[in-house]
Amino acid sequence: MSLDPVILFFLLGLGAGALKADLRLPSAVYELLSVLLLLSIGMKGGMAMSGVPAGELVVQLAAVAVMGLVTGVVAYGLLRLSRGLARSDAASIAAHYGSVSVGTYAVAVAFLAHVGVSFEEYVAAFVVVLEVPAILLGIVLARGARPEGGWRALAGEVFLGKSVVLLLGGLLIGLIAGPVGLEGISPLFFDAFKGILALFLLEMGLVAATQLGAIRRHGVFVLAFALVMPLVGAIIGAGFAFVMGLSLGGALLLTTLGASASYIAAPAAMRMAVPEANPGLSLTASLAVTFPFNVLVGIPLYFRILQAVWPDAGG
Amino acid sequence: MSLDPVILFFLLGLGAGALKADLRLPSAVYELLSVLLLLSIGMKGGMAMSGVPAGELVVQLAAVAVMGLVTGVVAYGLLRLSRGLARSDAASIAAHYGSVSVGTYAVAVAFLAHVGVSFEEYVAAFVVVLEVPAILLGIVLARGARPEGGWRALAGEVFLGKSVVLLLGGLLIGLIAGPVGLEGISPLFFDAFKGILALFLLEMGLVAATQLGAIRRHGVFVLAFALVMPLVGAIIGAGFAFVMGLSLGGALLLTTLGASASYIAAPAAMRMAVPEANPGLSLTASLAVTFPFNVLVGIPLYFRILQAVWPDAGG
Amino acid sequence: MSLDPVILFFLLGLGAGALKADLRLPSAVYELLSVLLLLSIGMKGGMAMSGVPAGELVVQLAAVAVMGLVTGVVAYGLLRLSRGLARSDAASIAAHYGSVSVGTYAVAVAFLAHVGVSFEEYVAAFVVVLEVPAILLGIVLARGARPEGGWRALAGEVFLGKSVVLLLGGLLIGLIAGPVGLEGISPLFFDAFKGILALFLLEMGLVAATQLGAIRRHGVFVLAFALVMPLVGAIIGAGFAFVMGLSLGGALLLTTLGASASYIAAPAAMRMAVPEANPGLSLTASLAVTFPFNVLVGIPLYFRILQAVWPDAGG
Amino acid sequence: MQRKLLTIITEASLERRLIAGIKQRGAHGYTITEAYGEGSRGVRESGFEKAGNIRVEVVCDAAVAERIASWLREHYYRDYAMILFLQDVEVLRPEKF
Amino acid sequence: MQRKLLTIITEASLERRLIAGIKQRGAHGYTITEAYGEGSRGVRESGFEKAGNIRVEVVCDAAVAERIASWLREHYYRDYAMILFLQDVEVLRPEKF
Amino acid sequence: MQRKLLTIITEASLERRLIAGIKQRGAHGYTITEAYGEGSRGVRESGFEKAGNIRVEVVCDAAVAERIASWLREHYYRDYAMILFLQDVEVLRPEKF
Ligand SMILES: Nc1ncnc2c1ncn2[C@@H]1O[C@H](COP(=O)(O)O)[C@@H](O)[C@H]1O
Ligand SMILES: Nc1ncnc2c1ncn2[C@@H]1O[C@H](COP(=O)(O)O)[C@@H](O)[C@H]1O
Ligand SMILES: Nc1ncnc2c1ncn2[C@@H]1O[C@H](COP(=O)(O)O)[C@@H](O)[C@H]1O
Ligand code: NA
Ligand code: NA
Ligand code: NA
Repeated sequence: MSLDPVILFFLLGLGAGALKADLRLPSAVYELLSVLLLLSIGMKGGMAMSGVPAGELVVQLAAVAVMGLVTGVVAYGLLRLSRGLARSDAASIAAHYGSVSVGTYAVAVAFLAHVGVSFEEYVAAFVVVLEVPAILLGIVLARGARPEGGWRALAGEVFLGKSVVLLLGGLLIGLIAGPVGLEGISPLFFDAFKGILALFLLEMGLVAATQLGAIRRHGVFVLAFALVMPLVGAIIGAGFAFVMGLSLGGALLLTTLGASASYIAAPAAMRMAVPEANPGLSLTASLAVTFPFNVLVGIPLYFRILQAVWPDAGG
Repeated sequence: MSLDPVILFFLLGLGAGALKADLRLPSAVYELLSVLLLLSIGMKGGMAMSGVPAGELVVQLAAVAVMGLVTGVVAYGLLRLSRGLARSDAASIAAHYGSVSVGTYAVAVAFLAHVGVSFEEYVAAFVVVLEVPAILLGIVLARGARPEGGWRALAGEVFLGKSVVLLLGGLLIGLIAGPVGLEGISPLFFDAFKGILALFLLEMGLVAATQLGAIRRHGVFVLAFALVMPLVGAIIGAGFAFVMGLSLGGALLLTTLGASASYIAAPAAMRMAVPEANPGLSLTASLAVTFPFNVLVGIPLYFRILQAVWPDAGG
Repeated sequence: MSLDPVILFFLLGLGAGALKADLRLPSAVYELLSVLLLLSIGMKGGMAMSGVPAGELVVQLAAVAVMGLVTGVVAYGLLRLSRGLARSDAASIAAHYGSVSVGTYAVAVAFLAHVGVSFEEYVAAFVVVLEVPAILLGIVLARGARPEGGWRALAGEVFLGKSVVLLLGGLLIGLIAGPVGLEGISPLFFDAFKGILALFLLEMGLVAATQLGAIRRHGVFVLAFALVMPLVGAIIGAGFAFVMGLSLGGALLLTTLGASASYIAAPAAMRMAVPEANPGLSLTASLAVTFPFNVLVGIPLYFRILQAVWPDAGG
Repeated sequence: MQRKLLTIITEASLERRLIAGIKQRGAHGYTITEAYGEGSRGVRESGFEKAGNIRVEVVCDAAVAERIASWLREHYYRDYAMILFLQDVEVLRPEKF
Repeated sequence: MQRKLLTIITEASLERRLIAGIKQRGAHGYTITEAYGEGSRGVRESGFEKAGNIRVEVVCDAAVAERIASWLREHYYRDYAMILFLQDVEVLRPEKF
Repeated sequence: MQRKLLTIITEASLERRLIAGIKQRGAHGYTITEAYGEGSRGVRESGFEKAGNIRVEVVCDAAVAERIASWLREHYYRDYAMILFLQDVEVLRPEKF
């Protein structure tokens, strides 16, 4: 099983960043890439949803929302084992890990294409649903029912954040326009997808590298958590995938979502709603440890294990 | 007749903007998208021009220039009906409506592809010719023959503005290189065109939404004008299309051009040449009212009507 | 032999810039374009390298490194003919001309595709090797063995500059992933390549035009050098190509590399290592004179001559 | 005429709240530029989401500047990367500020 | 040595005329940063054509600052979004400014 | 409390060395914005590689400002496009700077 080239871009970014190479993608490029990724993942999910019975879909989406909460609670439980960690920090980190990373999801999709395993395309809709619940949970854990600025302002931060709006907007566009309608925009949004993902991972590698220095500062507990929690989240995700009867491909995606930690929606929301939590802590864990871990080690590992145990897998 | 997905992107932008979602495309992305759109529209026109007899083309381009002036004069006449509107404001708004919107044109082109109606590709050359005359007219109407800074400086603002340069440059490139020469750059400039238009419309939706608040401030007369003038301009455009003997597709495009109002070339030029005109007034009218109206309602409406009456139309 | 359309984009940029048109691509767009170009040139070289025996490749790369030094030394010799030019300036300009321009290389590749002549794809690897040696040479010529800030810091500037990192990174990715692995990212990195090059040349035309004014300031000697040195470099490049037994296509590329002058890696490195050299001098020469000369006149000229004399050429 | 120029450098994610709060405390305008930098809370760079800073300038009278500064001190100093400083400036149309 | 720092915040579309006018009135240099903001003429944001502001700084002597300011007051104040303010600054090479 | 605001406008390519040197001379922070402009070394614009300027602000005490300024004067004034100027500013938490 050879390495997917998008991973090589991530490694290039990581290496260039670690060596302090004079290479920086302007923030406008990052914005463009992330907008394209979010929209196309959303649209893929939307196109696929039209084929699925509405009742079944609602049940699955509800299950997935529960999964986000479960992952968040488990993460919080693990984090509270440390005496040194403030409650607000534990809650904020838990929100990150209960929520999901769209970049990690995209890598898992590319991985499945690479190994030639199909999946339920509507899993993309799960990404949208998984983003939000754990963030709300984290706020409640940190501040009871009193987020900074009030729930109204907070709802704005959470539901009107870039990633939710673009994923949901893409979903609706995909649902309404369908595959035939979207044919015209497919060169940019679907054919170029993997190239865009490659550039995005180059940038994420550069960003992760600048965060690497911070790991030391934040101590061994957070580092350990950022390596262990993906495995725990993966198990939760795989469990839900099994109960929901997903195929091997779909199971890998839900497992990866469980294992992944948010670095777009959750940081933005927690910064506003739980300002006393240290944003460096959660971002370093999710971006500099868990993201590389999942991309480089986690996804292939989860796949091997699932392949060995999954009902519908050939192996 | 289903909705073209690019319209859905515009609605997404409009909705996200109205809800004050945390979604902004950096100006560099907007610049990139608009440069790509202008160049590819220009090149399409240029490629098509080589097939048209030069004499006929010159006549048609001259007719189209007259059309721009006519539309501008009619707009000015309508605007002068209001007592509250300063002469400079009327002149500036008239310049916007006599000139044209490249984004609206692109949506009409996508619409024709969507409904499977062909058109004279060289109509793209009309876009270039239509941009300028009404702007010069507006300056004369506002200040007689004395624009701020003198005609020399002004010519620079008008003819050396981004949209004229790129449309005209694209035209020349298309004319010189021809379809075979441009094959190599077709993935970026032609295949990806519709996806780029979709992103551009997402951004335009966001921008239009931020302007919506200004409508109220500018009063009901300007709002009414911005809704009525497209219909008037459409009639003028359709009339010229009829006289010029265009096909149904070409007629829709010229009608749409007549109905559309400039939001790139005209604002830039009027700001410099007629600074006493309120730029908010004209931009709100053209961007927040007329643009959405044409994109969402106008184009399909014009098409239905033309389809019913046009000589060469099947319907 | 008709004009390649990418050249038309360069002329458009040059014209728009000379007329002071209101057209500027944001620096973020320039960054994106140059990152894409560097990565895809690197990857093409890497993919091709896997087919070449390692031993032969090492010999060729070593020969090419020598070629960079030879070109730099010859350039320095020519420049020292002028009494008015400080030693540091001569050394800095020599470094630019011994190093190479990736943009010029890309135009030559497009030229070969346009005229339908094939080439050894692994020549892209030469670009990486040619970038560095002349820069180091220039520093030694200017300051003996004592660059500003010390060699350590300098090595960082040179080897960890954007162009070396991306070319080398692309090379490794291409080598590891191979053509099959890179299929998924080919729409963005390979199919869109020529369109991206066209936009890049538009921008380079705009930049070159702003530098044109500076030519006058820098006197006729530098201008003459910037026109003569490409021819000298071309001869050196063609000589090495002959000795190395390249095909007509490969020879054109190496000739062009010899003729080209760096405007990314060399300026950045010389600014830091030889600050007393006037950066305007070298940049104007390489960007405003040599680059346009090669793109508009040089490449077709070198091709004609090579075609007439090259062993394997049909003509 | 003399007015105060209050400059605030802080996290980009605070932008909306800052603008609302500044206006509420009597400022008639503000100007923002994107910035990056380093301080007691480490390096803050743009390039990834809202990791960068904004540099907000407010020209106003001393009382408004004082109100804004103490609001910021109470609500944001503890939890956000933020500095602010105050200068005297001469303006041409003092009634604007 | 004391010099004046004149800061002008205005519409991006004025950039060329501003630069020409500033130099004509004796300034030896200027620095521009992109900005956005709000004032009496409403919100001005970049992101669409030249809808944003520029922030122009000129270090110069008092006479030049005065000349530039009164030129701007006469020609641009009425019709353009614009503010300006003046400060004292200490420079190292006064002969440059 | 009074502190100094030192503003340095110079070539973007100097950024890393500048930051290192500033911190080494006792500054506790800095803020950078991207800029372009013109001076004795001609027009400097971004848009192509690192052709633009950066505008670096350091809030610090007078001694640190002096140290930084004289370091810049000795090492960079001759060969790089650079200006700097100094102002008094009032800060709220003087112990930070
Ligand atoms: N001494 C300083 N001089 C200039 N800017 C500073 C200074 N200290 C902090 N800053 C800026 O203010 C931001 C927040 O500072 P802090 O809260 O100390 O992390 C930093 O990211 C810098 O942009
Ligand atoms: N009180 C203020 N403080 C800081 N910046 C201001 C202020 N008033 C206006 N501005 C800036 O100056 C621009 C033009 O102001 P105005 O002409 O009042 O609309 C605004 O867009 C702001 O960027
Ligand atoms: N008089 C001035 N006022 C404001 N900024 C200046 C002035 N002179 C120079 N600058 C800025 O400092 C940079 C370097 O100046 P110089 O070394 O004189 O070329 C210029 O590119 C401008 O951005
Ligand atoms: Na998760
Ligand atoms: Na019109
Ligand atoms: Na060379």
